[in-house]
Amino acid sequence: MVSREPELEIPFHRFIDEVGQVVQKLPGFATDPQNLVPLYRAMMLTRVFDERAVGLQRTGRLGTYASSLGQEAVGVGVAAAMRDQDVLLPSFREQGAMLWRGVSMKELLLYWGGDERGSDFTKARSDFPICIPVGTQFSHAAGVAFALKQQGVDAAAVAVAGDGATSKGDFYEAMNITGAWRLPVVFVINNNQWAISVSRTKQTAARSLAQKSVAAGILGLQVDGNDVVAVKQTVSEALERARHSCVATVVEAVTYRLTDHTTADDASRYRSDEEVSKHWQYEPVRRLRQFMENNHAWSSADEEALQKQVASEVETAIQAYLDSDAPAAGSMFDYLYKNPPKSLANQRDHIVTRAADDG
Amino acid sequence: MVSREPELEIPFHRFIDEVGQVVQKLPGFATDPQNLVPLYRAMMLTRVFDERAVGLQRTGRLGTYASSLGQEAVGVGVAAAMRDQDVLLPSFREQGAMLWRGVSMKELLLYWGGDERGSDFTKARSDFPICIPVGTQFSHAAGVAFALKQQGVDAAAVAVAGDGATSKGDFYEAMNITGAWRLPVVFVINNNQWAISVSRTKQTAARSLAQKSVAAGILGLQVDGNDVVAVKQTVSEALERARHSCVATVVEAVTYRLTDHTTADDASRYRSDEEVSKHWQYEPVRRLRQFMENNHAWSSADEEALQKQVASEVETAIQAYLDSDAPAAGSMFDYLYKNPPKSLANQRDHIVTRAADDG
Amino acid sequence: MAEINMVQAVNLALARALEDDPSVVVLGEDVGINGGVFRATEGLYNRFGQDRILDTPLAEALIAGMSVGMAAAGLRPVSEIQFMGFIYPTIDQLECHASRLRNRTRGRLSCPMVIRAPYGGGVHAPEHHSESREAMLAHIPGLRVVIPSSPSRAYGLLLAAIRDPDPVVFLEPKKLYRANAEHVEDDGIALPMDTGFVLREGDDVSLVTWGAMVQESFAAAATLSTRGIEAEIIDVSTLNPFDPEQVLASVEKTGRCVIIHEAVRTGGFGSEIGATIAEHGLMSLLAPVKRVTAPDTVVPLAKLESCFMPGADSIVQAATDLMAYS
Amino acid sequence: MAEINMVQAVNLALARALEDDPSVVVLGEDVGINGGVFRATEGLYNRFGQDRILDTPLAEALIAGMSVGMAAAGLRPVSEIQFMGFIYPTIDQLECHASRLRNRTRGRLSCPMVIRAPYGGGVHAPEHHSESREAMLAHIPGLRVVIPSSPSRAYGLLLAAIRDPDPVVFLEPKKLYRANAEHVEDDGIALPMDTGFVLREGDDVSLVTWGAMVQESFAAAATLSTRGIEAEIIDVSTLNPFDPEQVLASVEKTGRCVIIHEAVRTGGFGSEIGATIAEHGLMSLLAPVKRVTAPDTVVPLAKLESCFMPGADSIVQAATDLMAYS
Ligand SMILES: Cc1ncc(C[n+]2csc(CCOP(=O)(O)OP(=O)(O)O)c2C)c(N)n1
Ligand SMILES: Cc1ncc(C[n+]2csc(CCOP(=O)(O)OP(=O)(O)O)c2C)c(N)n1
Ligand SMILES: [Mg+2]
Ligand SMILES: [Mg+2]
Repeated sequence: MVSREPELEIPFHRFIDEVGQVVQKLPGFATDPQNLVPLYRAMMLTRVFDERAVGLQRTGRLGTYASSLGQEAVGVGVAAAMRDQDVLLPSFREQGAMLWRGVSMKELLLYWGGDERGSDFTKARSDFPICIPVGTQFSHAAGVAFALKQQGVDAAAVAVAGDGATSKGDFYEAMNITGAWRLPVVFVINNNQWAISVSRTKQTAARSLAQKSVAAGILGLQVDGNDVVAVKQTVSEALERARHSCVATVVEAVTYRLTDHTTADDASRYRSDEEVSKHWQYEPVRRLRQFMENNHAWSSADEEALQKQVASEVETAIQAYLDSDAPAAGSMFDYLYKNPPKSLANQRDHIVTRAADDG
Repeated sequence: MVSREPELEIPFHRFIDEVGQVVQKLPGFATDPQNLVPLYRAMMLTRVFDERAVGLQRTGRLGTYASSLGQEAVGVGVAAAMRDQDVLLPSFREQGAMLWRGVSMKELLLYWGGDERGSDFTKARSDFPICIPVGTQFSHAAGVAFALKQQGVDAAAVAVAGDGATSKGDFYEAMNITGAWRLPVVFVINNNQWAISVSRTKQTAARSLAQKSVAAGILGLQVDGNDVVAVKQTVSEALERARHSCVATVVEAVTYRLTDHTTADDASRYRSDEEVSKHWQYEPVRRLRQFMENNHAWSSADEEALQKQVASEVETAIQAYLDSDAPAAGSMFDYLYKNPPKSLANQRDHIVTRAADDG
Repeated sequence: MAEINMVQAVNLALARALEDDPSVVVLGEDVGINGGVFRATEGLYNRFGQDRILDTPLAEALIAGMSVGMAAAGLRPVSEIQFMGFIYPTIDQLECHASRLRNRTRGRLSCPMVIRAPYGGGVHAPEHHSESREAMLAHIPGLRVVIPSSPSRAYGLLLAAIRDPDPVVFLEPKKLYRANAEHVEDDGIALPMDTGFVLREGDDVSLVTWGAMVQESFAAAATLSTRGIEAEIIDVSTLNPFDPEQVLASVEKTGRCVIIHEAVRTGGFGSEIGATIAEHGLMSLLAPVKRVTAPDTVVPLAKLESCFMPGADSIVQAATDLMAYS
Repeated sequence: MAEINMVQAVNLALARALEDDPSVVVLGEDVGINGGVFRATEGLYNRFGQDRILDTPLAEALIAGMSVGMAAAGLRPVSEIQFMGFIYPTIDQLECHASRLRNRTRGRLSCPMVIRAPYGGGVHAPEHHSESREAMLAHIPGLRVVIPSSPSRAYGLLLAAIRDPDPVVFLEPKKLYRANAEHVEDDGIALPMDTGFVLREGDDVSLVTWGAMVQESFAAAATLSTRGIEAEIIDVSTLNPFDPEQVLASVEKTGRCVIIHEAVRTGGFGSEIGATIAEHGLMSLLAPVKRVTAPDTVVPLAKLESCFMPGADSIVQAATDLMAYS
C-alpha cells in the first residue's frame, strides 16, 4: 500500500550565498564581477523606485501600489536573461523586469496613478501590460509562444507570477499545453512566500512549486530568488531550451516579500516581525553588493555615486509623471474598438460634454 | 543544465493479467473466486445495459448515449470499493458505478431519455447526478469531502472523470485543496485513451496522468483499469487513506474505450480498426470470466444463466422506462427554487396552458 | 449601540449566522486571520476558529465549486470573492451547477450557498476592481442576485441570503462600504428578498436603482425637490428574481421613470426594467423611460473614473427632461 | 454550385479565411481530424495541416487565453467552443483581456480573435447543450457578439468576424445548422457587422429577433399574412455593439414590436431592445412592446424542450394581441 508521495528531486540553483560567498562555479557572464554592475544598478533602481512610489501613494499622488522590496533579483535576473524579441508577460509586481525591458518609470507611474497611457510602452512594445487578474497571463504566454514558433521567430515567452498564482487552474492548463504542443515558454514563479495573507504552506501541500511542472510533463526547478546571478543563469538556460528545443520550464524563484502586499495591506495583521527580520538577512541587494565588494568590483564611493544617480533619475521621472497632463475624458472610448460603432460616438459626446461642464 | 523531467516512479497495480493469470498475490476479498461473481455480474449487467441503450438510441427511443464498453471494470471496481456513506460524483460514463451504488436502470434511461426524474435517485440519495461539463465535479468532491470531515462522518468523496478531464484547471484546483486542507477524496481518472478524437498522448505530455497528483502534493498511482480486482483493491486502499488519514489520491485507471465516444460520434474518423481490435484482447469482462473459469468458479452453465437473467432484468427496466408517463410541462418550474417568486408562477401558467393547447 | 457602516453590518450578519447555525462556514481568499481585504470577516477567525473561517488557495472557480459540494452535503458556505472583477471564473459553477442542482435532481440535492463580492466603482481602485456586471449573473435562472444599499439592508438581506435554501450572489457596493453609518439592530431579523424597497415616496418621477446609485438618487431627489419635483426612489435590491410589480406600481403613480445603474448601458439590468415598463406599464407613461448608466466602455483607471460613473447630476438632468413631457 | 447548409457555410468561410490569410489558425477540441463534432471544420485539417488546424487539450479557459496571446502576437485565431454550455470558463479571458487589450494599451496591442460556438436548442441534445446565454456576453464592452441566421449570412458574417481587428464571439444557432440549405457564393465578401438585416418588410408589426428564432418569425409572418397582418422581420445579427437605429426605424413605421429570443426572459438581450424602444421609440408605439422568450428556468432535458422553446405560435399570438391596439 502506497502511503507517501512519489520521490522526486527538484534541482535548486544558487551561486552566491547570503554573505556574498560563491558556492558554485560562477557562470560565464559573472566571472568578471564588473559585469554584475548593471544588475546591481537595476536592482537598486527598482528598490528606490518602489520606495518613492510607496511614498507617492502615502501622500495621495499615486493609487494602490505593489512594492517588490526584497524581490528585486527576480525581476532583474529574469529580464536580464531575456533577449529583446522574447516577450515578457508580467504580473503587477515586476517593475524590476519591466524597467530592464525598457518600460519607463514615468510609464509605470502613469499606470499606477490611474492613466492607461502608462501601458502604451515606448519601448518593449511587444511585451504584455501588467496583469491584475492573478494567473490569467499564463495562457497568453502559451499563445504568444505558439505565434512565435509558428512565425519562425527565435524567441520565447516569459510569464511571471506569484506563488498564489500557482493555485489557479490557468497555470495548469497553460503548462499542460506547453508540454503537449512543445511551446517555448518559461514560467517564472516569483515565490515570495505570501499571497496577501495566505502563506506558501497554506497555498499548497506540494513541497515545491517547481514540482507542479510534473503535472504537465515539462521541466521544473528552483532557484534562489535572492541571488540575481542564479536567477539570470537559470532563466537563460530555460530560455535556451525553450528557443532551441521547445521545452518549457517552470522556474520557481524562492524569495521573500519584505513589505506589505500593497499599500492597501497591513502585513502585521498576519505575520510576525521576527519572520520579516529574519528574511532581511537574505535580501538580494546587499548580497550582491557584498559579493562585488569582496571581489573589489565595488566601493563605497561607487555606492554613493550610484545612490545619487538613481535618486535623481527617479526624481526626474516622478516630476515628469506629476507634470503630465490629465487624460482626456474621450480617451476612454478611443481604443475600445478599432472600428467603433456609431452608437458609441453619441455616448462619447455625452461624457466629453459632461466632463467639460464639470470644469 | 537540467534537460529532462525529474525522475519519478508511479506505481502500477495489477493482479490479473489479460489471460486471467494472477500476477501478484491476490487481495483478501479475491482469494475466494466466488467473491468475484458479484463483480462479474455487475460488469456483465453494465455491458448489456450499454448495448441495449445504444440500441434504443439508434431506434429513436433514447437521446445521445455514452457507452462504457470495455471500461466496465473501472466503474464496477470503484463502486465496489466504496461504502454506502461515501459519496460518488460521476461523469457521464459511469453507469457501471452508478448501478452498483443502487441507481436503477430505469432512472438512467429516464435521464438519457430526457427526463430529469432520472436524477432523483431512489437509492444513493447523497450521490451526485451525472456531470456533463467535463471536470466540474472535481471541486464538488472537495466540498463534499470538507463537509464529511467537518461533520465527523467516516466517509470520503469519489470523483470519477476521464483522461480529457485532467486538462481542465478544475482538476488541478481541486487536487490542490485536497492536499492543502487534507480532504478525504479519491480522484479516479478513467483513462480510456481518448477524449472524443483527442488521444491521451495529444492531451498531455505527462507520462502518466497519475503523476499530475505531484502538483498538489497528494498521492498518485496507476491501476490496470481492465482488472476489476486491481481497481477495487486500489480504490479501497485510497479510500482507507482518505477516511483515516485525510490523504487524497489520484487513481489513474488505464483502460480503453472500445466503441464510439457517444452515439453521436463516429470513431472511425480518427482511429484505426487495428488499434481497437488490439484492445479487445485486454477487455475486462472476458478476463475476469477466464480467471473464474481457471479457478473453477464459473461454468458455461453459469454464464448462460447469468446472460439470461441480465437480459431479462434489462428488458424489464427498459419496459418500465418506455411505459413511464411523460413529465409534466409545469415540472420545469417546480424545482428551480424552493421558494419561487411570484413572477415565475405566471410563466408557469403560460407554459402549462401552451403545452395543453398543443395536446 | 454605535452606528455602523456597511462592512461592519456585513460582519455583524456573518457573525450572527455563524452563531445561529453551525452549518454556516465562511471561506475565501484572506478571510481568515486577515479578516478580508475590506475587513468584512474581521474577528470571525478568532471567534469561530479555523474549521469555520477558511482561507482558501487563490482559486475562484474552486471556491464556487467547493461551495456547491459543501452545500449539497449539508453545509451553508458563505464565500467571498475578493472583487467582482475576479468573479468570472465562478460563473461556470454558478451557471452549470449551483443554480441547477435542485432542478436537476428534482429537489433531491440543493445548493444553499452565498457568494459575496464587493462590486462597483468609486474608490479609485486598480483595474478590474470597479466593475458592475450584475446583469450577467441576473440572467441565470435559479440564482438569486441581491444587492444591499445601506448597512441595515446589508445586514437583513445577507441573513436572508444565508438562510435561503438556494444559491445567492450577494454584491456589496464598495463605494458604500464606509459611507453612511447607521444604527443596525443585531436582532437576527432577515429582510425580504425577491422584491425591492420603496425608499422615498414621490408623485412625479420614479427613480429605479440599486447599490451605490441609491445614494446618488437620494442626492438627486433632494435637488429635484428644491425645484418642486418629488421623486420616488425604488431600490430594486433583488435583481433576480426581479419583481416587476413594484416598479410598475410606482410608474403607474408617477408616469415617469429614470432607471439608474453603475453598470454599462448595453445589456445592463436597467434594460430589463425598461423593457418591463414598455410591456406592462406603457399606458401609465407620460414620458419616455430614461436610463442613466455608465457608458459602453471599459471602466477607466482612476484618473477618469469619475467621468465614467453616473452621478446625481445626470439623474437630475434626466428627471428634469422627463418633466418637460406632460 | 450546390446549395449548402449553415455548417457547410461556416466551413466554407473558414476555408476561405485560412486560404486568404496565413495568420488565421483554427483551434479547439476535436476540430482537427475529426472535423468538429458538428463537422464545421471538416476537411480543414487535411487541407491546411496540423500547424494551422489545432486540436487543443480539453480546456476552454485555455482556448480563450491562448487565443488572446496568439492574437496579440500577430495571429488570427478562430477557436471553437464545442457548445455554448461550455463557454463559461472563457468569460474570464473575454472580459478581462480579449475585450480590453486594445483599450488597456491605448492601441499598442490588440486582439483579433474569434470564438465560435453552437448555441441554442431544438436538437434534443443532452443537458448544457441547448443554452442561449448571448446576453451575458453582449454586456461586455469591447467584445462583438454576432449571430447568423442563414447559410449566406453565416458565411459573410464569419468572414467579417475573422477579418475584424477586434474580438468577436460568433454564435451559431444549432437548430439551423442543417436546415434551409441555400446557394452561397464563395466570393470572399464579408457582410456588415454592427447592424442587423431587415429580412422582410411589413407595415403592421416589427418582429425583432436573431438566430433560430428568425425561422420561427418567418413562419409566424406567413400565418399573420394570411390574416392580413404584414410583419417586418429584423434579424438583429450583431447584439453588441447593438444598432438601435434600425429597430427604431422599423418601429416608427409599424408602431408595434414583438421581440423574440430563445434565451430566458429576464435579462435576455430582448430587454435591451425593449428598453431602447421605451427610451427612444415610445412616441411611435401604437401598442405595448411584447417579448416572446423562453421562460425563466433551466432548459429542460429533451422531453420538455419543445414546451420550453418559443415558437411561431407564440409569435403569432403576440402580434395578434398587439393588433388589437390601434
Ligand atoms: C484572480 C484574482 N483573484 C484575486 C485577486 C486579488 N489579489 C491580488 S494579488 C493577490 C495575491 C497574489 O499572490 P501571489 O500570486 O503570491 O503574488 P504576490 O502578490 O505575492 O506577488 C490577490 C488574492 C486577483 N488580483 N486576481
Ligand atoms: C467542459 C466541457 N467541454 C467540452 C465538453 C464536450 N465533451 C463531452 S465529452 C468530451 C471528451 C471527454 O473526454 P474524457 O474526459 O477523456 O472522457 P471520456 O468521454 O473519454 O469518458 C468532450 C470534449 C464537455 N462536456 N464539457
Ligand atoms: Mg506571493
Ligand atoms: Mg477519455
